[in-house]
Amino acid sequence: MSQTRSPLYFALRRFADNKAAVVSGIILGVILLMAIFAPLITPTGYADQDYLTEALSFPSSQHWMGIDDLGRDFFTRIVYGARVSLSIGFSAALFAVLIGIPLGAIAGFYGGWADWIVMRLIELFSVVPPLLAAMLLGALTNGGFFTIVLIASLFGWVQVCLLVRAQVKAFREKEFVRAAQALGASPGYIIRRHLIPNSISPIIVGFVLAIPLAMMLEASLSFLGIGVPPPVPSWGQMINVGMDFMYFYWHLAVFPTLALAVTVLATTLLGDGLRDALDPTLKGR
Amino acid sequence: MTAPVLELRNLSKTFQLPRKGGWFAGHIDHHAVRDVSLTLPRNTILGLVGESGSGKSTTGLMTMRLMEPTSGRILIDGADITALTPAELKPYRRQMQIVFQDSYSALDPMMTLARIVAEPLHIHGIGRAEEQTEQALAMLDRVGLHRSYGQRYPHELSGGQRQRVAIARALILRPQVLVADEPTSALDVSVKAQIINLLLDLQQEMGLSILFISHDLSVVRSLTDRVAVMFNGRIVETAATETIFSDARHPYTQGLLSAIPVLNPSDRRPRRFLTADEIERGIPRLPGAGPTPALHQVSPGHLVEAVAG
Amino acid sequence: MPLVDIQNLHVSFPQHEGLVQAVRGMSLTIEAGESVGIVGESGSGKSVTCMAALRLLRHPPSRITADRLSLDGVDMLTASRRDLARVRGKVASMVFQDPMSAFDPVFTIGHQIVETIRAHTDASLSAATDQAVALLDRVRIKTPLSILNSYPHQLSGGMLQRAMIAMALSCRPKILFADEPTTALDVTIQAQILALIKDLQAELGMGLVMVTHDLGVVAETVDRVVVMYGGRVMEEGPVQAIFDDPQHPYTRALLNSIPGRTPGKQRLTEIAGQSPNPANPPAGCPFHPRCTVALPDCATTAPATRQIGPGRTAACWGLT
Amino acid sequence: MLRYIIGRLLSILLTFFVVSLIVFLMMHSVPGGPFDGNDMPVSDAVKAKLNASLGLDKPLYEQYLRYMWGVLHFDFGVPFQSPGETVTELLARAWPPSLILGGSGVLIGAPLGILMGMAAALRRNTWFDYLVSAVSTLGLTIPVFVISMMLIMVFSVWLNWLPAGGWEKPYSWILPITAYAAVPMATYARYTRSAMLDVMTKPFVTVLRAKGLSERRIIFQHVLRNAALPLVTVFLPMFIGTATGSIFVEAMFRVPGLGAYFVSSIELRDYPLEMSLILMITMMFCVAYLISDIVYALLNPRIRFGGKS
Repeated sequence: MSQTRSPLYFALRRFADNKAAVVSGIILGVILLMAIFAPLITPTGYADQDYLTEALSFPSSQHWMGIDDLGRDFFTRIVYGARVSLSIGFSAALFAVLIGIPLGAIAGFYGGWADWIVMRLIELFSVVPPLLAAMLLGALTNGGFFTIVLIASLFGWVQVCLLVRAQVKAFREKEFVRAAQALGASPGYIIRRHLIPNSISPIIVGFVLAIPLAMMLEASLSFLGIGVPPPVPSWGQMINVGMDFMYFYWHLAVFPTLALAVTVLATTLLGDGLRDALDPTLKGR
Repeated sequence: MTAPVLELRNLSKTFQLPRKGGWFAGHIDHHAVRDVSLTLPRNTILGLVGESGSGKSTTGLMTMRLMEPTSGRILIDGADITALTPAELKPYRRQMQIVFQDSYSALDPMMTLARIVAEPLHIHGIGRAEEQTEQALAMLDRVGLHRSYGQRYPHELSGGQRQRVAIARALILRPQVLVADEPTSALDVSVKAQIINLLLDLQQEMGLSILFISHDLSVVRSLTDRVAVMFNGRIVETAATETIFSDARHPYTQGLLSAIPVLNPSDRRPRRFLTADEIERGIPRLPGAGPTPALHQVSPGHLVEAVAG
Repeated sequence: MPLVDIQNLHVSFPQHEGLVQAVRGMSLTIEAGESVGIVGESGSGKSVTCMAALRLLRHPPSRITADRLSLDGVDMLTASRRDLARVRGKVASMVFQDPMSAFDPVFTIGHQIVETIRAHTDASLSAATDQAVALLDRVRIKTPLSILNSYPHQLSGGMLQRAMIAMALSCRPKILFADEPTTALDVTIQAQILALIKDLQAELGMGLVMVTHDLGVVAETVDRVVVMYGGRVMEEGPVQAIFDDPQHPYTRALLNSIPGRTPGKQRLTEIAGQSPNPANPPAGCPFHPRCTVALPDCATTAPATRQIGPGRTAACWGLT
Repeated sequence: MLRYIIGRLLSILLTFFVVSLIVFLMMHSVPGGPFDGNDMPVSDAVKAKLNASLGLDKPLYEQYLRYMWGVLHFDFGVPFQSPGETVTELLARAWPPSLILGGSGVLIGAPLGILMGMAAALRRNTWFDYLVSAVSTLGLTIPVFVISMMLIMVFSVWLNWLPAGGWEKPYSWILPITAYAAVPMATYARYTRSAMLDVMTKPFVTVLRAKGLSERRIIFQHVLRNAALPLVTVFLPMFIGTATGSIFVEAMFRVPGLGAYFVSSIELRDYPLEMSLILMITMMFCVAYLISDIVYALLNPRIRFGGKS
């Protein structure tokens, strides 16, 4: 008799077949490690203006990405920028999932009024442009890390909620749920033991895909000058500064641009790969 | 005589469907089940036969209190469970269980078979975890799946094997009543025979009473003691199984019987098909019946819907 | 020249568990006007055979090989896309199991029948519409005009199945493949559709291939039966002979397991065990693990198909 | 249908008031006012006078009602940062460049994306398909200001073919429109590809093949028509997205459009302008979703003709 395998095992195998997703996962892992061990791999602190005399110098063997206009090692800034970007991405995604799961499960399971209210709430978030709301909220709270996390999770939960709702709705009609009801299981038990475990795929996918959205929002806000306040480095902020020097000192614009593009792309491809692997029916959505 | 283990008294279900057009058009009442009364004596199998839309599955769901009846009562072992709250109902849930048609959606894909079969024990808090697993494995063994299947997942099984697991889960609490909603209609012939035999054996062994819902008269003939035929939400004929096959009185029952494919090419015959209107017009007219169609006894234990005429 | 000529057909699909061998050496010849039933359980390869005959399987991923695969003299293995389109619908058409998903939801039934007619003839729109009305009338639809203007979701399964039959017959094909045409329908509707198909086959003198898992459907409708199991043909012969005197142990077991053959509540003769896993079929005869009269040879070598009577063949080591 | 539309309009009205109230409260709970900025040093007396002239000394609810009363009469007030004109006049002046930029971006990007998506679906798993997937993923994941940056780097800084900014000469429109078109192109390519692949696996496509239709007819008449349905619903909202998406493109290419005012209205506490911009965009989104839903219903016979009972 062959060894028994859970549905997640097959998902993992499908994922392993997806080269782009695996490579993206590895790249993201490397970036993550760099962000975590930033102090160990960078020569100075991110705000240390140790190289004022060499300000704006191009990449060299000492300074892989050159020096910025304020005499700071640019590689250090990029690595610490990953810290900001990733921590915002992950915490926003975490909060998005924490808001989205219960709301989606309740809307999907109970339907009727609960569903109506959640759907109106989602509608509200879909007609208000997130960037404008973010700018307003940013002004309200003077920006900063937590504001951005708040905004990103406020707009990120919608996707998770819709995914969980759809899944719960589909599974609520399944006969194993009926069978559990016939056994006298409470709605709470059914949601906990059957519906949420079966929604694990959309939850994982929703979580991973919320990360790049939050990172993009952070970069956009920082680019507009209302995100993470200097001197804490953020790629969006660095791109904004880099633009002023673009004609003569290309490295100041190119490196943060590449860092942001690669990170966001890797996360998205990883999320796409997970989605295709975990739930083949959601492919391409 | 002891009370029947399950009794349905004048059960009805009306759905309100939105009427087309206009703001204040209101609703149309759709009578899915009308005034259905059934008794299931202890240790017997009762077939509930009809086509899709006849109300047979709705009746099954109401019996399990998975759907609330519009009117009527449900009695388990003489106890009225129609109006019990979920908490009050829970002990009675041990007395009655259900098996569905689609074995694939009947099992949680994320759970191992041992957990699936042990779930009823878990919900009712019977025994410690190891005991629950042990009982589940024994039950799997009883329905013909080796204990080693306990660690497997539903997607690794065939349709017939999954249906065995669903039966194991339904019977692990040793209920008195099993509602079986088309459990064999999605299965291949050879597997169908296996499941029918399994149900027959278990019924004998456990002293079980089964409400067997089906559209397949051939299966019903091999499995049941009595048959009730449903049409348009009402019961139009009920009798001992062989009586239905030898002496069907209602035009709908006759239509169903003639629709069974022949069992040998030499029996091929031309057929006549009645429309729903023709069936309604063809309700038997019997002396002694009432002015409106109602069940009327034509011989002991054989009831047919009839009008005076 | 036979209408359908299939020799040694193999069909497989690569899947995660391995190569699924759906059909393994199927041969089938059908003469004009003949009606043949292919019986088997799910996974026996009966539907795949039909899909392969009309080349409706996407390949890749499916792999099809055969010594011969021709419909009305057209070699379906080497035919161009254009030739395939010419054969389908005109020489051979097909009726599918689930009428609810067989029609394009955004076009009317009429549009879909008319486009079939116009794909194969140069009939004008109005002439094709008239033909469509006549066809719906022919499949005993009482209000052909209103059905013509309906969208699929507005009709019942039985009505759609009639419309699909009308559509399949619209270019007077020489042979109709019916793949479980009544499985998704209610019992009384099923009997009506079977009667309809049988009558139309006689009226139009066309060939019929009835694919089904239900021996009753076979007993009702066809002249000749092919019994498949595990991708192979087990037994083949005239329908009466197969029912009266089955030779292959599988056919016998299958007939014995039909419920409701004799009066009274009773245990049935079941076939123990499971259908073979098509990704990993047993060596030798696919039925040997479940066969009550299996011989040592059965587990090692697949038996060849042999003539066992007039118009009858079987593949079994137990037959001498 | 009428009932549905009226219901939706009511829900839009509700959204409008909820959004206006939230935005209004948020705006005013930000500490400080329009004249607290460093670049406009004014004495307290002057500030009070200015505040009074703009009605900012009134209680909040009165300011809100006053503003909303104006909105109901299409009077959106006077922007603080440019008191010489009304909000309406400012919009009339600043909107056209944004509209040209966004409109041509969508009108070029969307058809291009649809063609790419179609071609990719038809040549599934070829190098072309992978290329389209790569391009569309890039377009969707790289922020638009990064795309703009790359375009400027390549075409202005290195190749020196096109100006990096400005709006006066039409050829200076090329880069911003290209940057803008990336998102709709990527979105449509992705949606079209997956919608077409989705339809191509439907059973009815096999039936169309079995009928002997040519592959061309199957794709262009049946598959496209079915795949187009979900595409319709994203088009209009995306068009509305032009209004906000262009903040970055306009900033990067120094286009004198509406984008700059989004930022400045918040930075300068320009309440009337800020409120008008947000309400306007919210409204346009609401209407766009409504229209898309109606168009979807009109194109989809399932909704147009309802179901059978």
